[in-house]
Amino acid sequence: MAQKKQTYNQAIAEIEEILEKMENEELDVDELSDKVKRVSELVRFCRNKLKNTEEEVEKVLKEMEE
Amino acid sequence: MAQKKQTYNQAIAEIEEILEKMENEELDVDELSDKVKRVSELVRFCRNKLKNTEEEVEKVLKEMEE
Amino acid sequence: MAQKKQTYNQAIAEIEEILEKMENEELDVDELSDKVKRVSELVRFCRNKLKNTEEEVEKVLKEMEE
Amino acid sequence: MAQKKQTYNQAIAEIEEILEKMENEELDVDELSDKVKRVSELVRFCRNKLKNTEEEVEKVLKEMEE
Amino acid sequence: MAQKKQTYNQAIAEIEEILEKMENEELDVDELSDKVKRVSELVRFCRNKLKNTEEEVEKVLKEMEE
Amino acid sequence: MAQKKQTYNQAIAEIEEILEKMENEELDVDELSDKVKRVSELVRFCRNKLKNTEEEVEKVLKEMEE
Amino acid sequence: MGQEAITLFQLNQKIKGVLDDAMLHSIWVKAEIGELRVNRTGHCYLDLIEKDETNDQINARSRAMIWAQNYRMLKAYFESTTGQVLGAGLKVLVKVTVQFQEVFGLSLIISDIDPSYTMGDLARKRREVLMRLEEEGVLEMNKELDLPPVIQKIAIVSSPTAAGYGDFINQLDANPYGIKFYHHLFPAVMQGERAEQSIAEAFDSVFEHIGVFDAVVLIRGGGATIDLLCFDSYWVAYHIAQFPLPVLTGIGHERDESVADLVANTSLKTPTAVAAFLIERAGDFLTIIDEKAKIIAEMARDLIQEEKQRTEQIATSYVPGVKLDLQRRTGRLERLIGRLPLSVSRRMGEESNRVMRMKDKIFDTGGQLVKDRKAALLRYQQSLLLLPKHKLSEEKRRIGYLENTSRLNDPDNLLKKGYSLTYLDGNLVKNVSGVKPGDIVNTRFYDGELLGKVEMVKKKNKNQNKK
Repeated sequence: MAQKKQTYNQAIAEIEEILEKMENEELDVDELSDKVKRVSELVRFCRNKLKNTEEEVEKVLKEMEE
Repeated sequence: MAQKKQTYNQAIAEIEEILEKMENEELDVDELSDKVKRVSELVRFCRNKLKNTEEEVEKVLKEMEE
Repeated sequence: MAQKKQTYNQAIAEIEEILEKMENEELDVDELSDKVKRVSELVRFCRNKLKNTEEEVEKVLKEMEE
Repeated sequence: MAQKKQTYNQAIAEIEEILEKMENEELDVDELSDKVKRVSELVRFCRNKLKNTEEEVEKVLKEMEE
Repeated sequence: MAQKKQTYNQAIAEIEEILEKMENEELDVDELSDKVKRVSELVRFCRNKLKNTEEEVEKVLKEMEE
Repeated sequence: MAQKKQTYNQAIAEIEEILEKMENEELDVDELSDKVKRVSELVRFCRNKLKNTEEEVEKVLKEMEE
Repeated sequence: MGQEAITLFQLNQKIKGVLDDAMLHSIWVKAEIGELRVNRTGHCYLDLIEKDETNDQINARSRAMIWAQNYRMLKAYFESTTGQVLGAGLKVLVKVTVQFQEVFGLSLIISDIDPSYTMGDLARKRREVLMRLEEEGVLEMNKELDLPPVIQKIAIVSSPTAAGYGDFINQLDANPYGIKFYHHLFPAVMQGERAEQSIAEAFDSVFEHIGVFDAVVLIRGGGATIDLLCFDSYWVAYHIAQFPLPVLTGIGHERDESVADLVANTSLKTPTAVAAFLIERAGDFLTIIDEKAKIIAEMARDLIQEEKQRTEQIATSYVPGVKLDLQRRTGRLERLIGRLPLSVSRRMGEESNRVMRMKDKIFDTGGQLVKDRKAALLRYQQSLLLLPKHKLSEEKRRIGYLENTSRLNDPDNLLKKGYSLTYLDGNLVKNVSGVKPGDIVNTRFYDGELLGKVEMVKKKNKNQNKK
């Protein structure tokens, strides 16, 4: 699962790294499914983060209002 | 049978090595049937590996693509 | 009969050596029939070896194709 | 008659020795007929040897072709 | 008559010795007829010897040809 | 008459001795005439000897030729 | 007391009379607008001031007004030319007529305004601000900050009452991608004299919560009003430039970019544009991620397919390979075997010929040997035929010679030739010295003898006797 601190930048960097490896044919069949899983996680992480409300952030913002 | 730790790449490399030896006639007849067995095992191992990898990857991708 | 440890390649090498000696007239009449017998044994050994190998290989290949 | 242990090569060598002596006129008339007899024996021995060898070889070759 | 042990070569040597003496006129009239007889005997001995040898050789060769 | 044991050579030697004496005029007329008679006898002896020898030789040679 | 006094009205009449006499009509005056307000009827009342360049102290001040009808015209002209709201803080070049009214006192009636003066002044001020920021090395600072791919947590510096703000919020919240934006308003006065200070304070407040936000959005809420002076101010620009988060501006200017726009990380024309930018950027990110994931998915599938093909190719290709190998080997073996009978029979044939040659040679040599011996023997035989005959004939000749020699010495032969022998007393007379006359001598001839007496003896010379 996505780490606490993972940012969009890190996620896309990781995805791009995997993509680059694939394009350079540096990716083994052995690694393939792990890497694909990883990409899937990263995509899901980004989507969640983008579309779903993070309660922590909401809370911080609310505290600020007071 | 394939060892626990064997990777797909190692298997392919081993197959190619054996095939090259075969083509260069570096292989004694005495070794031939063992080597054929070996290649056969390796091919089976590779097929399984690919099949498993494909299933895993497809599962992940389907989840991702939804 | 062929020795336990004799390899196909050794047998072929021995046949070639005897043939070459014969063709270069390095072989005595006294040795000739023994050498021809030897070649005959070696040929039988090689043929068996090839036949067995072929059978083994066929078997392996059939297994693989299933 | 040929001795048990006589080889074809020894026989040929003896014939050649006698021939050489004859050609160099080192051979007495008294010895001549004995020597000629000897050569005759040797030649017969050689021919037999050749014939036997040929038969053996033929046999071996026939076996080999089967 | 020729002695038992006389060889062809000895006979020839004796003939030559006598003839040489004759040529060098070292031979008395008194000895002459004895010596002529002697040579005659020797020649006959040699002829026989040659004839026998020839026959023997011929015989051997004929046997050999068969 | 010629003595039994007299040889041709002795006869010739005697003739020559007499002739030498004659030439050296060591003989007077009386001896001379005796000596001449002696020579005559000796000559006859020699001739006979020669004749006999010749006949013997002829005989031997004829035998030899046969 | 007791002094003659005039009424205020009289005094003001006098002042009015002096001023009228001074003919202070249509004079172009440079001044700064200190304050400006418009009353219900549309007349505009201003405070014109002049400050000391060095200490900002007010050197001069005068009230001024523009009649409502004139004001509407001038304002539109000025604002459309300069892009600035005619208001406090601006330096203006105005055409005035000095008017003194007894009730209101001194007032400057503005009849015209030259916008180009104001524009020059503003431009100069802006240049000064930019130069200062550059000298301080902060001009590009905010621009150098990386703009995150997704700006999701937004600090908004704006006026809460402004319509622009509300639109901005609505636009963000209703984005078509369903992206959740977090935003918090840091209220600030966006126009007027207090604006500069208020904006700077708002940025300070954002700074206190800097960890929460991805970026600061500075948007101006004012609809038609275009009071942008504060955005050219040094302090606002200074705050923006040095701010550790990227600042996006949507101030809504028509003409030149404000200094705030120049130093901001990203400047857009309007709050709407900023909202659209943020939405598109996040949306793009989503799209990029999806696309890359899709490419990876395709590549993964391709890789698997390729490897499958490769494996299957190996699986199918090495079978013929092995068979070919075995065939090759079989062929090689059979070729070797094929060489055997030929080389054996060649070898055997050679040996057989060799033995045959030897046999023939023995025959020839043996025959020759016997022949040579026979010939030698024949030669001896021939010698034997010749040599004794030769010897015998020689001996014969020799005997003949000896006989002849002997015969020559036979005295009988001498007698026959006429020689004779004389004997005395039986002895041969060889000389006359032993003979004396009277001796009886016997003389022999070849055919007989004579007896006689010696009558006389005659002796010859010795010389003659030698024969």
